[in-house]
Amino acid sequence: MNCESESLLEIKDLKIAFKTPEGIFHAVKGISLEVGKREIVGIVGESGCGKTVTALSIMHILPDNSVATGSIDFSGIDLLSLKENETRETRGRDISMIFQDSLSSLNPLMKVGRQIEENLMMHTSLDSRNRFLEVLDIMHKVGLPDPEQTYKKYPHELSGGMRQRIAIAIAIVCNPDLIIADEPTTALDVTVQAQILELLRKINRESNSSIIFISHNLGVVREICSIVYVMYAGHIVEKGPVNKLFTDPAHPYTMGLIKAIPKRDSKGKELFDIRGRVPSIADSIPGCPFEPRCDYAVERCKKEFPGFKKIANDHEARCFLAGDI
Amino acid sequence: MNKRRINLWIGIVLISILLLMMIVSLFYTPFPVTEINRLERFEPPSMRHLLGTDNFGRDVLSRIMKGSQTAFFVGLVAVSIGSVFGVLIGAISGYFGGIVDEIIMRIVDAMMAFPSILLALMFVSVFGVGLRNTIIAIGIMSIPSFARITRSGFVQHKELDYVKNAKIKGVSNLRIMFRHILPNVLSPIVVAASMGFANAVLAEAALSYLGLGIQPPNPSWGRMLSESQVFITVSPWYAIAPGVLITLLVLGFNFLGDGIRDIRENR
Amino acid sequence: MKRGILEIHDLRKHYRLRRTRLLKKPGSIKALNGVSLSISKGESFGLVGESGCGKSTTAYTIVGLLKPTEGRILFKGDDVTSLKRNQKREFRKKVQLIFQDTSGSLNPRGTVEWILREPLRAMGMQKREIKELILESMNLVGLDKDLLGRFPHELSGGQKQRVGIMNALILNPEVVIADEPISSLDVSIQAQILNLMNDLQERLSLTYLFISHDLNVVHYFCDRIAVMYLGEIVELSESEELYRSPLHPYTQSLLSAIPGETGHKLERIILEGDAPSPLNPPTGCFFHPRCFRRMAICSSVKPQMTEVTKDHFVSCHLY
Amino acid sequence: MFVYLKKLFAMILTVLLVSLITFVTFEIIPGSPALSRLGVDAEESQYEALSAELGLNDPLEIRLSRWLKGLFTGDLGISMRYSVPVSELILDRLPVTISLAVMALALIVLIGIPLGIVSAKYGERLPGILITLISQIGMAIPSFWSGIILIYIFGIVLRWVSPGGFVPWSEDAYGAFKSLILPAIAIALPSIASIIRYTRNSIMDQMKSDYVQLALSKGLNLNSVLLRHVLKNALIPIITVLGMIAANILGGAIVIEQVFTLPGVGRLLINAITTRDLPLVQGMVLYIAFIIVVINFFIDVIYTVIDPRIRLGQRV
Repeated sequence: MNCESESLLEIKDLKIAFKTPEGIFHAVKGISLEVGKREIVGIVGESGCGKTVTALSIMHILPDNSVATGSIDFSGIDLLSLKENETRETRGRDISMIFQDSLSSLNPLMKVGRQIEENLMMHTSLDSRNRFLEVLDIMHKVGLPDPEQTYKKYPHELSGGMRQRIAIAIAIVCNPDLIIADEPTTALDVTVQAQILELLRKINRESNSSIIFISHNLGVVREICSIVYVMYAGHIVEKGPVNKLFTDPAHPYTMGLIKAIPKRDSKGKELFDIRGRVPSIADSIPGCPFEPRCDYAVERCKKEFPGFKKIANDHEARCFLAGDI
Repeated sequence: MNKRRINLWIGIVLISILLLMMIVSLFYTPFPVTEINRLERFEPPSMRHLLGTDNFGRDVLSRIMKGSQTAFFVGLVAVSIGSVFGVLIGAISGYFGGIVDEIIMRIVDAMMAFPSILLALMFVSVFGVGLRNTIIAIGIMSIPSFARITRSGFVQHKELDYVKNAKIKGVSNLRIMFRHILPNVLSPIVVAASMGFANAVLAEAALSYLGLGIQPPNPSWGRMLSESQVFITVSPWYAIAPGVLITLLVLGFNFLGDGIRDIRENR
Repeated sequence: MKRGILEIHDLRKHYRLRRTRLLKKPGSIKALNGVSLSISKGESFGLVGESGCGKSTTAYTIVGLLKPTEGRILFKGDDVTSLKRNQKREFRKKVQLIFQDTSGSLNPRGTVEWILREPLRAMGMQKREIKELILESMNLVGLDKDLLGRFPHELSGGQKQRVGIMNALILNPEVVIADEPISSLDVSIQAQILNLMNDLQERLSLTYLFISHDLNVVHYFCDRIAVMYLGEIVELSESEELYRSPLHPYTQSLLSAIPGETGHKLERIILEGDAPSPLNPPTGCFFHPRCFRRMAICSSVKPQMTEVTKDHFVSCHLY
Repeated sequence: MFVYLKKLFAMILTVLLVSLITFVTFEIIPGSPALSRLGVDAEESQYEALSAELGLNDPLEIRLSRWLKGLFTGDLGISMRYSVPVSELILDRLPVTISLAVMALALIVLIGIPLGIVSAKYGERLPGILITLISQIGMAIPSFWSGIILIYIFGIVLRWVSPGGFVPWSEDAYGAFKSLILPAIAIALPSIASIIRYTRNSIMDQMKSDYVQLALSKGLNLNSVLLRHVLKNALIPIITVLGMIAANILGGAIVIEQVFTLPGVGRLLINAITTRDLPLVQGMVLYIAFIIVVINFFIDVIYTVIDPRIRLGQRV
């Protein structure tokens, strides 16, 4: 890995809020992250921590009732300051997205080949013959058997794994610089998950696309990412290279997550569990959001949410005790 | 006030006003409803007759007020008939499925495909006109829609884990149907009841307009409209009040139905 | 096999499809193709497999939600498929199910107390007893009694699953079937529930049939494991043994596919394609189209279950 | 193919069912058709003769089989009032009603669906809410009242059309159109309103689905997402609503022909009912049932053609 890689995407102090009849909810509360060229960056967190919303804000397809502030710098352009129609050219061509549930994210009434082709229609001037060939080529590349036959199928006629390959084909057909994959393997079986992860690695290697990989599953993230951001209740609480994060986590939340997964040697022992429950978007916690569940919390944590504390050059965590536990 | 409740409130306000008028009419109307006054035929609205008079010189306002009794009564009883039988049929059909379901749904589909007014007309042509038969006819014609809504709720919910859970705990089928599933599928039924009330009011008006519903001297808004049509060149304003009243009552129950749906869906 | 508290013999479940052509016989989905297993008292028995392999069908058939097409289910030696009404009720008390979907298995319009009262009322218990029992069991699973008046949607995921567990345990069963009890929960909550279930097993001397797609969790939680593929058990062994030396190629690939594990020495095996549809399963060994060690015989002859080492059974032509 | 055969079979079954129901209900009516035809003053012998002629003295099963046979040969009996075969009477009136229905359907589809799309596009903003509100009111106005108002405004005040009566298309096409347009509008109004609401709700539902997000993430703008992806998905449930609309139109026609004194099937039916011309009522009920069942059959077929997910043979 090239440590001095140039930055492709830089998010600074991103905040996302939703206006609902019940009030204003803050889904993302000021996060900053960076994605280098050809890097695979992971965002890990539990349900409702704000990972998907972050992805949608990069794509500029947040729902109407939401407001995003801060800056999202993509190769020198601030995406957030652009108008909706100004980002359209970027969307699908320079940045593309893979969604979690491929059954609901593909149009049920359109042949899957056409759905891949649509992306080419938006962003290239190829004629229909060449588009068709290009689609067959990309279908072959993502490992779909018999592209010409598959082209004519509808989503419901394909298996989950095949559908996810179609979704990936849609994402990579215009050769984007950045692919955002939101829980791309969560709905899949373990054996199929392994296939899809392998495919994503191959794409990253061969086409030089950076990938933001969003998941709740630490194991999956460890498989594929180089840098990992851990999110909790709308904040990033830890950031670091994947192996350091696993062997030497600095934030009590990350530690807890790792310890809570049953492993080879945990048989017969009681599992470590993080007490309490995952905070909901409506909860407001004045100090550190993890304080109510934290075993190491001190009085200060109740009132004050610490900034990032550097543990190593590329490893930092938002905890007073980071590096000392 | 919550934005989501606006439909509900419009509905409640409209219905309350009309309901109030109905209740007042039980004790008081400006003029006796059937009092004929040859000297005051076709009078335009005035201080004496706020909505004018009809071809017999009867006070239109008084007749409108009295007519609201018919509308509410027909709506209430018809919806009760339709919902009780419809829910029962739909629950059995949806919960047990199989051949019973096939047969019931074939019949319900056939009935649904019919213009409901035709069903009602068929009924009165067989059993004769009058208030009671009008109500029964309208009640019967609203059974299929209740049955279908209830059935689809039951079909959906009987596959859910909470029902399976109740089954393996040994809860009886009857209890599962009416204490476990029914409360969960009630909101579309309540919405349908509100809309059904509106439809019943419309159907009664249509039947009475055709002369096959409520018979004179009972006042009915639909009947008043058909009378007014005869004299429309002489007295056009007579046609306005009954039409507006039907529209307002129907509107009220449609809004109420939408309002209930809004609340239940956004829980 | 020794006598277990719960045994199933050659369980089959086929669903007939609707006829779509006039002259063609309608097909059938073969969800279970002869599953046999025996669970001994006090153990945790794991059933692992991918979606659609028949794990849940097995569970539902045991508790009587589905009628088996063929096969026997024995509880303490008695066949439960041919029980009389009142015996069935006794059996119901003894074998209970924890559902996967925490919010779906609790009636959305019932308070926690109502939900817990329903099974007891169905068993004909008195009001007083019911109240006491509920309070006692709330305590047991670590829930505050203030929650009794709440509706399911007012609870967190972890609380809901605790209620779900209590709902299964309140009838004082001997065997508890847990159908993916943690897979819909957040990672940080999963460990809480696993610990609770372990704790309860000890205190109430329960027998578990634990169903999951996650081999790591099953290995952690269970004493013995059966691996299912397309409605059949392909391998059955003591849990540590299975983890150390998996025999069936499918088990091997499952183990190797566990993401993030660096401990085991297996090389990563990436299978081809997806699991075939149970509508028309392959000939011979069901796994052969995806198998990386298939032989000529595999496509024509169905392998038999054989005991390779002591208590380690596998159904594969390699052994 | 087998599926369509099955549906066809179900369709025939429905018509038979309706037929049986009408036969049985008219069986249990008190009073004999012969009596109502002759009047109460008739001689006993006259009554006996007519009863025998009409086959009223035959046992039930013979009358039933005769009825069923008539059904398949298109012979629905003879009207008591007009003394003409029922089918002839109906066929005579059918062109008026069908023209009316087709015009109303055209209005509903051409006005209702586009307005529904517009209203969905504006969602919770003013134009959307305005259209919803107007359609809410449109659904509440009884069609016979709007008919009366239309007659008053266009017939009596403005004198654009002469209310009542019908000129056959073959004589004066423009005249025919003029005599039918107002009743068609009156029939269409409530259905336009309801189809606006269905379209709007259906589209807004679809807009929430994940495939819309994927389409947006490809760089499509909202309009093309709406046209290329959402519309087709949203129209599928609306196709089923069309069956209901068809029933509404026919129901509306029965009343509206009365309002505009049009010589159509609806007016014939009301006349038949008020004069207790039961063979005629019986025949017309069957006729209308048949038309509606056929419409629903075609809707079913369209449905399976449009939606690839509906595997043949599955009931939705």
